[in-house]
Amino acid sequence: MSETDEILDYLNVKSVDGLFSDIPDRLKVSLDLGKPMDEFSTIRAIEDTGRKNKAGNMNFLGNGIYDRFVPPLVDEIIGRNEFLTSYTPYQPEISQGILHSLFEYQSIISDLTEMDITNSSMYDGFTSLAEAVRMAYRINGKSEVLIPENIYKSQLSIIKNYTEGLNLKIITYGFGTDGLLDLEDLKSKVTSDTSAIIVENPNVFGLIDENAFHVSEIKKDSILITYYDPVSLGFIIPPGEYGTDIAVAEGQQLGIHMNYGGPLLGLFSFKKEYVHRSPGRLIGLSKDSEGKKAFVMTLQAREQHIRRSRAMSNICSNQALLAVASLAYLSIMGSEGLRKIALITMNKSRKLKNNMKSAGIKPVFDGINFSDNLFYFDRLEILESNNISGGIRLSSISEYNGYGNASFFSVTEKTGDENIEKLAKILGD
Amino acid sequence: MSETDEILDYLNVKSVDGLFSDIPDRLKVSLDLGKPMDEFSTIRAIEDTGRKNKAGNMNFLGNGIYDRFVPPLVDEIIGRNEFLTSYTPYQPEISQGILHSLFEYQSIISDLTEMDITNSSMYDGFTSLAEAVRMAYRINGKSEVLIPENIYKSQLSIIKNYTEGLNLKIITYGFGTDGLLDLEDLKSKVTSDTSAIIVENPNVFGLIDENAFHVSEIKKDSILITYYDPVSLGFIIPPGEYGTDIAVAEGQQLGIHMNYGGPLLGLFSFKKEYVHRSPGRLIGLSKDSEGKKAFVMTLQAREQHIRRSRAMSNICSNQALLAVASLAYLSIMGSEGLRKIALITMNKSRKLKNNMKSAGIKPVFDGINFSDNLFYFDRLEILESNNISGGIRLSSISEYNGYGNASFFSVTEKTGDENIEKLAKILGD
Amino acid sequence: MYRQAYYDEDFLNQFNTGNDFYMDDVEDSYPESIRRKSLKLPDVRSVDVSRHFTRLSEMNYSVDLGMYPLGSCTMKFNPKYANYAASLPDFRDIHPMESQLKTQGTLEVMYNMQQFLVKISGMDYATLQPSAGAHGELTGILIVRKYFETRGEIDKRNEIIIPDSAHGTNPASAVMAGFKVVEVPSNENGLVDLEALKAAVNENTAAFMITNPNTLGIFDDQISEIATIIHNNGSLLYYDGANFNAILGITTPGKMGFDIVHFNLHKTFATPHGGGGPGAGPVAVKSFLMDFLPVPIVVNDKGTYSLFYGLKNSIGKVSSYNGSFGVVLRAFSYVLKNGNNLSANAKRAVMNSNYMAKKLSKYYKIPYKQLKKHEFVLSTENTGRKALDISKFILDYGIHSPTTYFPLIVKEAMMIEPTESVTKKDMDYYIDVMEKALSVPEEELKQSPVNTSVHRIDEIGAARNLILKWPAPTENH
Amino acid sequence: MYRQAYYDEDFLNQFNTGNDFYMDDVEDSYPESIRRKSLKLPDVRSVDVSRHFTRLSEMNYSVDLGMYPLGSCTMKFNPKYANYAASLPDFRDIHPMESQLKTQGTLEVMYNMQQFLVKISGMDYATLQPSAGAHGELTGILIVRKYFETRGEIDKRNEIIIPDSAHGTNPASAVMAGFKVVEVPSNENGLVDLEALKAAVNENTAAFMITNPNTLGIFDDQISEIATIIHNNGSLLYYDGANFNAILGITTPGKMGFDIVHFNLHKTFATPHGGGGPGAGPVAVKSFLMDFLPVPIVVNDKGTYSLFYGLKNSIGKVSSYNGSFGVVLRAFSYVLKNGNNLSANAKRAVMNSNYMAKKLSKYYKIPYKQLKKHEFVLSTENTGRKALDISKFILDYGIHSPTTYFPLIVKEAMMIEPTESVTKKDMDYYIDVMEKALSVPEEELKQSPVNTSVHRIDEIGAARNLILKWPAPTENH
Repeated sequence: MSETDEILDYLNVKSVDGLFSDIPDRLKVSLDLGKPMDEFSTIRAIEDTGRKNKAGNMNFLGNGIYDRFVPPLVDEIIGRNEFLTSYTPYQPEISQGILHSLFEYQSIISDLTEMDITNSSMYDGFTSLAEAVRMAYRINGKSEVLIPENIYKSQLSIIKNYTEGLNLKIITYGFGTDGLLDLEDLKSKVTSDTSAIIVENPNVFGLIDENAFHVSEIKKDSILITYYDPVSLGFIIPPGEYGTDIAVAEGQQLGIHMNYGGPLLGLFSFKKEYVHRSPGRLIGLSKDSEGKKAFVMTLQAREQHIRRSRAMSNICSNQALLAVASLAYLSIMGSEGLRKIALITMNKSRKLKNNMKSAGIKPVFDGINFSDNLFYFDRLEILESNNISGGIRLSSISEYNGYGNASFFSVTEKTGDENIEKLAKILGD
Repeated sequence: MSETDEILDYLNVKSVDGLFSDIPDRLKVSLDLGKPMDEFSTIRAIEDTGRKNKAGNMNFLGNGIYDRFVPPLVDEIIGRNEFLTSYTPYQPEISQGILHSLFEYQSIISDLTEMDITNSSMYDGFTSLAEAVRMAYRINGKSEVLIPENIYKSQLSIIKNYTEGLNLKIITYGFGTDGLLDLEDLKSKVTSDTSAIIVENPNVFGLIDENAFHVSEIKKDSILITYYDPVSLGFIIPPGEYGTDIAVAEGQQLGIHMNYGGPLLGLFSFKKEYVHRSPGRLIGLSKDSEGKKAFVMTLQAREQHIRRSRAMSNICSNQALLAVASLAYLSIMGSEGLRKIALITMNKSRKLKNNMKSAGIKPVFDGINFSDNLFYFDRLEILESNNISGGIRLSSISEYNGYGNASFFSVTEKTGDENIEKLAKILGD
Repeated sequence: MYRQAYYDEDFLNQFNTGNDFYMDDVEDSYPESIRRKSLKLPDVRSVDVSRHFTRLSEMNYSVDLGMYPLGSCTMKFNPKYANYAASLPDFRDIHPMESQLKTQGTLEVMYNMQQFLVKISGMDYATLQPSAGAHGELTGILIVRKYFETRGEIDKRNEIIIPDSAHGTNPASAVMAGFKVVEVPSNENGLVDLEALKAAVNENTAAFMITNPNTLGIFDDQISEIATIIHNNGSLLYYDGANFNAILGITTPGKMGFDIVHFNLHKTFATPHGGGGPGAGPVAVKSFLMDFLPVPIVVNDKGTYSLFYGLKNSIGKVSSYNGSFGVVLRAFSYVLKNGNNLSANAKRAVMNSNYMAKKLSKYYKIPYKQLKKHEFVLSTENTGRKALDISKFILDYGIHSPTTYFPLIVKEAMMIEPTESVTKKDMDYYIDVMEKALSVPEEELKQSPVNTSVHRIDEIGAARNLILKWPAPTENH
Repeated sequence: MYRQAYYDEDFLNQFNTGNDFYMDDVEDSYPESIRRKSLKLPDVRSVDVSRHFTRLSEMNYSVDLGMYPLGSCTMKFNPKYANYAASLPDFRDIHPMESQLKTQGTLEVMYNMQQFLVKISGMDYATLQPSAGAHGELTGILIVRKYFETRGEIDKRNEIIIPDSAHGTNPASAVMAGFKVVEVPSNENGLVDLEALKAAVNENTAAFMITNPNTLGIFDDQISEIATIIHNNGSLLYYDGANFNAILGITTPGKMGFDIVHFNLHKTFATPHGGGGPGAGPVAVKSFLMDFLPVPIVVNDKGTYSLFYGLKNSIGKVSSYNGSFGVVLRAFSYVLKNGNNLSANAKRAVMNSNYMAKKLSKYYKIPYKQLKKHEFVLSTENTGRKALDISKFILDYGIHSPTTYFPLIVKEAMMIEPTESVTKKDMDYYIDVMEKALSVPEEELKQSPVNTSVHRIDEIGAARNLILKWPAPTENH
């Protein structure tokens, strides 16, 4: 007697269909998804589909997602069954592995940013930015948010979606001809109604924005939200050092493959006085009944499963596994490794700008670029015919009014010097 | 103070070189292996080298190693750190995971072959065959071994190497025009000096050899060694059922990638009365001091680390991890899965023979083939120009005298029907 | 007998074993003005990183260790072929802004997954952009908002009705999208109280958000009537897909009259939950709402796939790029492989749930005596024992506890969802443990768990004395 | 504090949960005469296979869990980039008889690895064919045999001399290749007793097989003198490479006067040991022995690589195809990445060994007071406690014991090889545990281990009541 028969017998039904008698027949359907396949055929079909992708190795795409080296050790760690196939640690006594790891993730991102507290992850960088705007509003209830004029369209769209019903007014501030944020303009727009100021550093032009370091001096009572690049912090002054209240970022660069842009990792840090207004999960250190170090999810009363409509956010599933990936990545690299990767990136950007300049293609700005570099270049057909990926137009990703025909070429530590030279040569011809 | 400095301090030496003062300077060297590389560059260099391999998907290679489907679950299991990076379980209390698994491997291969006992793995199929000849000699001390006339050259070479110093005489027996072993010829060669008879099934011609089922009837006092194909046992009568004393095989097909032919897995089974003469490691079931089920390596007194020059074999490292792979593979497939894979293989061979016949290329034998099929075909240049892998000449892998210009085309469950049709069409043209 | 591993594991920043990630020296000629003063990441060798996480992982329960019947979480087996698919460099190493000409494989998977979801839900169009279930809810409710905006009704239509048995994300998402939440109580059968619903529905009602079967595991057969009530009021009906595993291939939200559906790929479609995420929360809608979907969606023109941005009333973006493609690819593999057999999974899940419910009803009170779907809720109230204590006792047997204290309408609730991935043997073992939890002395129950890495944890202390970051490393001598 | 996981794990053939590996039906029209009557593989679902092995793996110690100082086993960290290299389909999915035109990448790796090994050993040619260290020994000794055969001396040259401190594989391999073994005792310093060696060397001597540093971890600085004695007798000098990690980049067997060397890639070159294997045991020789190597070897003609079979005195084959390429590729990755820095690994390994030896000499007798190389041997005899008991006690602290009762010339021996992959902290912890083993009551020692999955096992019972196969499955009802 099969298991199924035994169970059905026990349940006093003839067939499993008898357990669906509560669903009216007129609602019943049958699937139209194709025949089941064996495992080998499934894999072959997916591999065949994958081969229809044709990305080459002349890759200069960036603008938020970067092709950085992912150490195989990172993939192995997050591939461990015990992490990969576990749920949110609702029963902490049997889930210390993920709790300990997420606590360390919170810690390492706090150390990286020099912020007080980091939550245990958000969906991605842009939703983190939007959640930061909501959090600022919860903190001070003020009605205006100041954003950079060159903000990505996607960032803006998500902020708008996330602040539906808050009656927030979104106001832009400008940039100087050097590509850095215009402190005077910004200062002139800060009022007693300003809830938050968003600063991006490196900014959307790809520049390390030294003016960002001074925004806290003019922010008055508002909340300073800094959108940063986590790899850049291997070398650059961290947000915590220049008065940031809420620091958010996309963490994909920290050991996570590009995956066509997802899943990603939202890094979300803030000053400790705001913890009760913060979204997302927090892992706290405590003790068990024998006095052993033990971790739990804490301040859950802020969350949707307890507070429901009055929750700080609706977030439930987050990006825990990728948080562990970023923790592993940063631990493997260490301070010196991350510093070198940041420096290599900046050096490659400099080399790219120099080579392009020599080839007659002018960089839009002279400043120090991190990964993204904007050039006066719009003959995008050359890229396609040479199988080069890159050349994202500023105008396609930002509403910024100016440099309309400029486009981006981005680098990482993986970008080959020979490819940089080749690119300049091809584009200069 | 760095760790190194602390340790050197404690050891009272100025530098690590001071710890090499016992090696005379005239013996000292410096390496000439190139500069160290970072991890990314290392991986890139290896990936680039890999791309120089150009194996296509028209693959009809076999003759002992087969491109079968490896379920990703198998790779995951043997990729678990705790299995992958452990040593031989010399301390069983802390090594129950691998011991339990190897005990199950022994069991499942015994069930598959219907033999009494299986050891916990040998290097590969051919060395297992040679070890079986040595074991037979240890059992009965007789001076002749009967081998099939069509035996692979490599098998023969290894048997000769492994029996250096035993003064064994190797005698071949013949095959009928139906490609099956010649029972009469074999019978005529069995004497009171016969130590062992080697039978291969499927045989080197790729045929399921029904005559092999009757060798035990004529073997007299000798040891019957059967070299089998483990996947074929999903459907075919197993060696234990036809009087085999020692059954050996190559286990690569059971969930192990081809890897250019290694590492492999030697399956080694035998009747229980011979256990004290057997080579290799054996895992036994016992109890711990609390009465819990517990496993240990047992009968170690047969092995080199105890018995040294009087050991049953010199084998020390074996193929434990791949034994676990084969266990996982067989468990995932189950009886019904393995039966289907065997049947699909035979059906594909039949289809290949039919299509080739229709295309005017004659199979050498009419019998039932498992994976390997021998055809009268020697225009190997056609294969190369059409990027087809296959067409191994019988004469290149066996000393068999006859069918000199015949060559092999092999199939597995992965061989696409469309490729079979394409092959026949191309070769027939 | 069971014993979870325990290691007294240090924090990574306490190792001080010396980083060994080799890289050549790098030129540094940048000004002091941008340079950080110090950076204190852990200083640890790769071997120690590997050991640290291997040890930690052994202190974590997971689907690959045993039964994990968290109600509403659908912790089914995550097949390894799907992980393999997601590991293929052809998919994994693609930048989200890569040319569409060079990403036809990726776009094909996305298009086909959209179509799978459309068929499975009885909807017309789908977006893969949301990152998780709650994110899908937010997306769905933003679509509701935009729909009424374009109709000029948004000032009036400012309420979302939600049953009291709903998942907590429902009201939270509704509020994030700028709506007020109106809660309607369940009736004595645990279903929507139609009279209460009718009373709640009015000119302010934008939508009704429900899941069916609901969080009690009960299929609400009034659903067509509910749809009529809502639609007659000009409101929309939203399907919370968290419980989709119960109806997969049996019925569809489309048939039931829903206008918007979100999916949890990490539940119904077997993608791994990763200790909390990532998930993916696609949304499907009836055709009249297609124009409001986030952009881009993937379209197919005779086998050429492209990203389509031309939805003129689109709500825009809800996530940074194209959604959680890595998760979508796993779910796609699962659907491709199972095809029409997917309904067999739903059937087995429902069968298992009813088996456990009937068996456990001997010991525990199961309110709302009806046929269960994929999950059911019991109360420990009748036993005099706390759901909390029983949930801790269960852990001692190497299995995970059910969801506890949810839904809120059942006291001392335990919500059990076995899924199709468990065997009768697994369930019988589980039932035995739950029976045993009633026969051991109360004191023993209170002291459990003792076989897990750590014993019961002081959760109140954690909130009171908030420690959210490791201490600074002690100096190495 | 440490506690290893424990699961009371069934045998796979007891699960009876029903196989769920889906395949379409297959036509079957074959005669009864070839068909097996029944096949009883486990009848188990994939989810249970996954859980079974996940649980079992947590009951297994490994390098990725902590220090593993088994003497002569070189349990160093197995870098993950090497695993990644071995997982590349471009290498992994290649058939051994694939055309050489289509396998230039594979052949290039093999050729370069041969060259790496030649440089590292100071030899002239190498074969990658042997599957393990002992297999390399057999190969080397078969070369010795063939060498004397071609010189017509094999009838006379029928002895191999081996020190009493040698690894057990040495005499076993020599015998397998048809030689008699002559053992020479070590002198009071643990080194080769030159007088005894001279007495043993005669017209029957084919070769002398030694490892240097030897199994006591001592470098024998008489090696050049030994080489002279052996060569003057017309015999060959064989280097057992099990201890190569001590001299990597410091000296070479070539410099020392050896003619034949085998390597253990799974020791010196950091490939994982897999619970017992696979390993790989390449052999390198001086040019006068090149003609005797197994075929094929890989040769390089201006960047085109090919398999060369034209060694007219080749011993032929020792393994089925081309050797353990998957293992070779990992080792190649390791050498490629570390390059000339490899000697730093050797130095750190030797430093760690000397540190532990000096520290432990406070508590344990360490015979042969000399500088140690990569490992050292202590005796517990002076403590009144058994090496066996101490080795079990160590396990209770979440670390693996040293090799015990080897080499045979030291009573109550513990052979400790920390490798370069451990930190001072790891070693100090280890030393503390070994100190503690002397201070706890004898009774406690005898009862250890208690923190491992199982307690002390009845090994004698296992041999007496031999159970080497699971019981037949109990019927499911």
